[in-house]
Amino acid sequence: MKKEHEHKAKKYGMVIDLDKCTGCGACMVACMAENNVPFRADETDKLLSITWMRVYKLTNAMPFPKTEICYLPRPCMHCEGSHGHSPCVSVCPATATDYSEATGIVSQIYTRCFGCRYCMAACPYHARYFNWWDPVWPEGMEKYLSPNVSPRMRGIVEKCSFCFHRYQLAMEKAHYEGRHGLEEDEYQTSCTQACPAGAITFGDLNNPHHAVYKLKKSENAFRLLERLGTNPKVYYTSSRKWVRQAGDNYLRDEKDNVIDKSKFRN
Amino acid sequence: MDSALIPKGVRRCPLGHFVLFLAVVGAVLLWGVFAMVLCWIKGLNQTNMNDYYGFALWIWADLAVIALGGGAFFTGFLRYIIGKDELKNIINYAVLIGFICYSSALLILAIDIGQPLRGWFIFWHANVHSMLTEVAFCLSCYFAVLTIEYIPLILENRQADKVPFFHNLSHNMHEIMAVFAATGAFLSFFHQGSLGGVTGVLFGRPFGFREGVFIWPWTFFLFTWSAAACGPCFTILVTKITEAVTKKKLVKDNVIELLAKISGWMLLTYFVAKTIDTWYWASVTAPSMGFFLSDFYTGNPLYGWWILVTEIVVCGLVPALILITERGRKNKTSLVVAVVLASIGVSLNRWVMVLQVMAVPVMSFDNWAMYFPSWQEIATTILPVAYGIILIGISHRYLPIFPQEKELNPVD
Amino acid sequence: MKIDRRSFLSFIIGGAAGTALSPLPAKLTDDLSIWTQNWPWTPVPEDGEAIYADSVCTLCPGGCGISVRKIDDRAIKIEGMKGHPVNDGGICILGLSGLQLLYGPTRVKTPLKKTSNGGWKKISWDEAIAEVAENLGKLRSEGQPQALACISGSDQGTVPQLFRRFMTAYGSPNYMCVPSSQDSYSITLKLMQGAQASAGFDIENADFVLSLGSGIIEGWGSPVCMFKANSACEAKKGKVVQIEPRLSNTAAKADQWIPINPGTEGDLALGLAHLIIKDDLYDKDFVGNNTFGFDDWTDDKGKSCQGFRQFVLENYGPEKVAETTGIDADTLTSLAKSFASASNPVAICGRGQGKRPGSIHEFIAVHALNALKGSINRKGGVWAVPEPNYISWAEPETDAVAQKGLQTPRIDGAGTEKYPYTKSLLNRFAEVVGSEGESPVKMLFVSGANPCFTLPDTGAVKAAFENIPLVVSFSSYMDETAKAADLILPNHVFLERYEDVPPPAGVNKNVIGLSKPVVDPQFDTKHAGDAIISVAKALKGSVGSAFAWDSYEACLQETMGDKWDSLNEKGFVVPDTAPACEKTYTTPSGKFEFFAAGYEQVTIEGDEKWYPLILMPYDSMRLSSGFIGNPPFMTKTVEDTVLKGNDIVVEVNPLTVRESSALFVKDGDYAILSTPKGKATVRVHLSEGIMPGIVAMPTGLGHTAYDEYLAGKGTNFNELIGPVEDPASGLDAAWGIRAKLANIAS
Amino acid sequence: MSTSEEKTKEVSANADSDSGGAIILFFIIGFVASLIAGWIIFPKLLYCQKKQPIDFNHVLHMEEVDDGCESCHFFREDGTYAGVPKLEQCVGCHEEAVGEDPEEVKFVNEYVAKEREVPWLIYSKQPDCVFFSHAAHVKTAGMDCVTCHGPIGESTSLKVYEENWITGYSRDIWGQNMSGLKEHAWDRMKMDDCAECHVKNNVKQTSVQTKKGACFVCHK
Repeated sequence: MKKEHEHKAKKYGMVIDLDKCTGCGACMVACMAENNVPFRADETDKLLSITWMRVYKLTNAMPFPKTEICYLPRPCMHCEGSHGHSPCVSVCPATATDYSEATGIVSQIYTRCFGCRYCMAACPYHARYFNWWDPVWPEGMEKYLSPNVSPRMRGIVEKCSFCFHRYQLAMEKAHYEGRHGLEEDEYQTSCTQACPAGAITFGDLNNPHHAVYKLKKSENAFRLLERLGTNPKVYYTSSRKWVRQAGDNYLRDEKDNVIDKSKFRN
Repeated sequence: MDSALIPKGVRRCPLGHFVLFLAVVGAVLLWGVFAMVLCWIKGLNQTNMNDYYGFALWIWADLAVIALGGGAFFTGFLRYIIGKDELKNIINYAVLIGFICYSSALLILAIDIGQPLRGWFIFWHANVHSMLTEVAFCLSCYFAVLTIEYIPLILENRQADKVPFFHNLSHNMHEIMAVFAATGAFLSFFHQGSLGGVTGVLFGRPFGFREGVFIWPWTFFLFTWSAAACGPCFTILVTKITEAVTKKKLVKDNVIELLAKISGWMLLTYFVAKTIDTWYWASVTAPSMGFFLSDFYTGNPLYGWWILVTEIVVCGLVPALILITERGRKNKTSLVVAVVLASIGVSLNRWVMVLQVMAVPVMSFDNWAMYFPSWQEIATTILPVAYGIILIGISHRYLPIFPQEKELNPVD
Repeated sequence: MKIDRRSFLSFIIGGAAGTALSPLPAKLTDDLSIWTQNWPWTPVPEDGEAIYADSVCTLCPGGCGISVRKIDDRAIKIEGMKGHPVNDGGICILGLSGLQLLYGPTRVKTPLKKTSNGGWKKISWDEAIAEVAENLGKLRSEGQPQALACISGSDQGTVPQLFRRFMTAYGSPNYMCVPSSQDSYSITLKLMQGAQASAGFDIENADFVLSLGSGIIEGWGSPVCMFKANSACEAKKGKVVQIEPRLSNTAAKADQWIPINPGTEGDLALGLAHLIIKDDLYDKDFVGNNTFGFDDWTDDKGKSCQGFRQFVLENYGPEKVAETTGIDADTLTSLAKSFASASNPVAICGRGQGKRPGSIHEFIAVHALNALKGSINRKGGVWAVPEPNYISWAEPETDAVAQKGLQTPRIDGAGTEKYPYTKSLLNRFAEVVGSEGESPVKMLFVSGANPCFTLPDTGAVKAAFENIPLVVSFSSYMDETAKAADLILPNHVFLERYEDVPPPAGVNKNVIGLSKPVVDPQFDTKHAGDAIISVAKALKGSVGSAFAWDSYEACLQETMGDKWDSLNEKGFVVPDTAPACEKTYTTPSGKFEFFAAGYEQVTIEGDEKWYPLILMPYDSMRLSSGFIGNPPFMTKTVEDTVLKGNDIVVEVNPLTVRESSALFVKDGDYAILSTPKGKATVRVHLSEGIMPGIVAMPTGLGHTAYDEYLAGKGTNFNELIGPVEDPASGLDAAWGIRAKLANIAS
Repeated sequence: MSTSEEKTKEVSANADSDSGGAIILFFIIGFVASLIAGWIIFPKLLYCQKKQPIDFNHVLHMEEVDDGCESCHFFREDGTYAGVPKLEQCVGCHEEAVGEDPEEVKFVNEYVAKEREVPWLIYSKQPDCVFFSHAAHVKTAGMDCVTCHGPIGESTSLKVYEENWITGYSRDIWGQNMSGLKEHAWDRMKMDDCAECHVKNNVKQTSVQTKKGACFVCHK
């Protein structure tokens, strides 16, 4: 029984092809529109702007005209840490954030969270956002809010859930049809679906038949801040060395031989 | 007018002066209360915190007051467990300062959380893996202990003492105070430590993260140690300030010197431990995560090498050396300099372990984040100071806080 | 027994004990926290049945299929439609934000009439139609039907055509469309291929894309289609080379970015042609059999003329071109070689999103490159996509007044001898109308356009609008033009209305889409098609009888004929007629014609002495710079190196600052940006990704209308630039303007 | 030590002689009054009573339909649960009044004729943060409606709906018993009740933190 359960456990993850990402921002809006993310008149202070999915702009810091730019979309990494002890999950004093062994998703329960923000301090990716204000939609605009994701109140932390409600809805359909599991593509995140350049692939990292499994094993694959031991479930691929190096911190004397990252991977 | 309430055989300033004093400090207190109410009603957008600074001035204030309030547990520990009997002459004041510090910490926490009405979830839905849970439990328990330690003091008020029940209660509580002191010391060792653990366990933050033993990172022990070292210094400092304000000698020098000497040795050993910790972290822990020490102290307008030197040498080694030498602690000026430096040192350490952790960029493409508190944050942080001054004022006026006062200031 | 203090105390203690043993404390604590979990002011979206409704997005000319997720009768999310030939499930950032336009505060909720003090008065539709008809009637009775002008966002589709028909029946030639680089392309195709067509690029199947400043992944043409094509091209190891002075996103994603002196793109194309011809690398088969004017030739009168080959060999040697363009000769040579050695190379121009037309000479030079490699009407090349022909209404009958009016010359001079191929010249509008004196336009319709924001020299455009006695806007939103109008007849938003969607711009996809109502109209709005039909009917006479349809929907159904059913069901039809222009040229020679003279650069406005820098616009996917204003979600994604607070941020190379004597700024500092057309306070972002001497400013900001989420943010680039007339087409060819950056204090 | 004890006794003896009776009496008065307030008055004050717009007879309807509860409370094709029927379903039979019950007449006149949805008050309404899958419970786990909803199908009339003033919750979530004790599975619908059953049946006990149910099983 136990064995079968383990066999069925999924580990949802994402591979983002940075060569394809154009920095258009569709993933950010797809996420906001899907997840009832509020907005305010001035969102230019990015340290106060709730963007579960944020696209960072990286440069190689070379002078004109050798300058290069790379965009890097950053959802929640859904870190596994070691045995599910992601940086944020283990510190939450009220069990408002949790790691599920069945899906590998780091959940955030808005009604449990009491806003101590310890998890934000713990997350090196700044994937967690605090509701500094009450969410307010201009009159009439609350009509587009989705009932599948509950709007957050002021004073609590929120973050990307890998569109978990889509998993719930897909599972509900599966239950109704008498199935016990999901086909790989029944559950996709909103950003994956929207990306016009097709840069995001989402699926079960444990499934050797799924595209993500192959992609994460690519030569060019890397994860953000692997050295910290956060063990993230979002992989990136880039054919450019400087981009892969930007994914982590290296000491000066390491810079040249960091491409063999196998020692950082588990 | 209030002479009936004032302990026998001591002199106090006229009631008018005292009320004026209360009014002035009370105004500051009200300003803080106003800011606090604003934060509760309008939410934490009243602060300058942001998604990079989830922890900021308040958490620093929390950590700092608890460290400074550490005089209560450590003096209690020395008095009741180790048996340094002279310290009974300062223990009352240490307890009072501790009580003020801990109640302030709880108040600040109640403002700091985004959903104060759900604050009890930390107990009800506790996650035992979280350092903050440990902090919450120990903090509340120790606050209860401090309250129990403070109550007999209140009951010793001249009027209260007249009630036989209160008199006996107070007496009996004194009898068993050693038990509470022991409990308090035990709890304190833990929560001072777990406050250190709060940052030390953050393995996503190379600046704060420390290795350690079992579930406890080295900061766990360093925090307890530094609180034990600097808490009594703060007690001495407040005593000296009180003496200066009341223009009276309240505690005998030998008591102060004993405490100062112990603090000095604690501080010196802490300095050694902290240096080893810093060295190990700088040369092993941080590099394994891809960071040089210089990454943490350069490339930003505030957090430079000066902070490391100030914290460890200027506010660590220097006061330690002053306090362990007899001449140093016997000289009034150097003693005060030392306890001031030690208090600044521990506060600076807490600042670094909270604010600088937030400031240091971790992702290679991220930037240093700078922060300056809003007036609401400042007001609510000053609020406990005002409250503390008021409580000290009232306690000093009406309660026999300093057992040696009568002897040192005979009334003609 | 007396009740004293102790009894009272005892009562309290008893009460406390009792309370502690009652459910009150626990329940109250619990309920209070539950209250915070369900604060009445935090909205709770109502649940219901989830369904998807398919439609087509018309927020840009991209023509993407969309699936709108609905809960009961609320639209809650717009997604890309899977299997749609244009976007196959993909969707852009603007399309995703569409519901914020539908439900947003910027909607005009009822017909509005401007009051004498500048406020707005709600009026009924009957009043609105009657008012428009009355004024139109007056103008006609004065024998001045040509004093009515119309600005339409596009020329294609039934709604623009209904407006055009109205103008004809009414008797005014002054129907104008908002220009884009597609207009320049149409003229190019007309001149070189004789085709009445728009240009469609098959990027997907190209193996080498030479883009001269076109933002192929920044919204050029049909954005999502281009994104997908670009990804497909790269997946097949195709190469993209981006030529422009700024490291745009397209440049960043391209295999190679070559910065160029702006405005010299035509020279580069001819320089490459030189190298290709010199090394005999061109497609001899195509050039030999299908083109005219490559070799020297003799005209009818026996005069010998220089051919393209000789022309470029003589005039565009690599050294000279290297000097003009700032690209060194080696790079030019290798670029020419890569282009020529590719099997399906394609060259594309039209800067940024291609929203601005350009120099015809430049377009012709670039198109000549495609001809040299035979990349005309073939896989991976440029296709002349014939204009859609599904609208085949009988010409309206015109009465005497109309006929007389129609014979008056167009106010903008389009289609005259000087500019025979140009359909309309909206860039001349402000000048023609003027800011004072009697305006030749007495009444103006604006539909699907926001000229008071998108036209260059916006200040002059707004002044011209002031000078027109009656401006009628058909906008759904309170945009700048609606704000400047006297009457607003608000259109339904795209999610509330039927409308045909002509084939998407810039790609060779022959798809006709149908935009369908996904939700009921939210406010008292009316389809612009219905509004114009109603106005016509109210005018009666020949104008009224030109609009025999009962409603717009009836008109659309009749127009689509047998396509209607499948359109309505699938949301799109792919007409089986293949692009008709394949391999046929309707030029005088019957072949593709090269041009061998008269290539000249467009000189931008401003004196270098006073304005040492060049200000150029840049387009971004995150900023809608067309007639639709940025919805809040999009503005939220804008980086703080583009907009900070309400300040616009311009990009400048650090070298520009170092070499300037008037500018001492650090990254993020304020400066004054001035051009011959205007001044603005900006913040400076020092970026290595831009050529020294250039100031790059984002487009799409600086709205003065719309809501608090958009108005007052940044500066409108169009306020700082004026039009520069292209000598060949009359269209606006300004790609920038000379400018100065100075410290605020100085 | 002994002296102080004696003194205490003495003191209390003194007190007794004064007003000891009164003190105890007042203690009892306070104690009983607050118990009454907490157990009886407080619950009455906490909940407001609301009447359903139409009284509904489940028994009557159960006799008429073939499929039991699912005849009216059905699943949609995407597996979601439609819950309380919309007017659309009722109109199938009630285009006109079928009987003479005044409630039915009211229903037809007020709602059917005016095409207004009936604003039913849902006893088992869960807050917005809850994701509850009927399909998982009914289809996969094979549970009966009664397990959570109780024998509501055997009712001939709708009980009064009680709404918590503070939280807006239906009384049935906390349950009728103020102490929070329950007799039947359907007596309460708090999170702990869901969790209890999930633990018992080992449903998705995949939380790393608690080794119990992961949060995202039932929350959205």
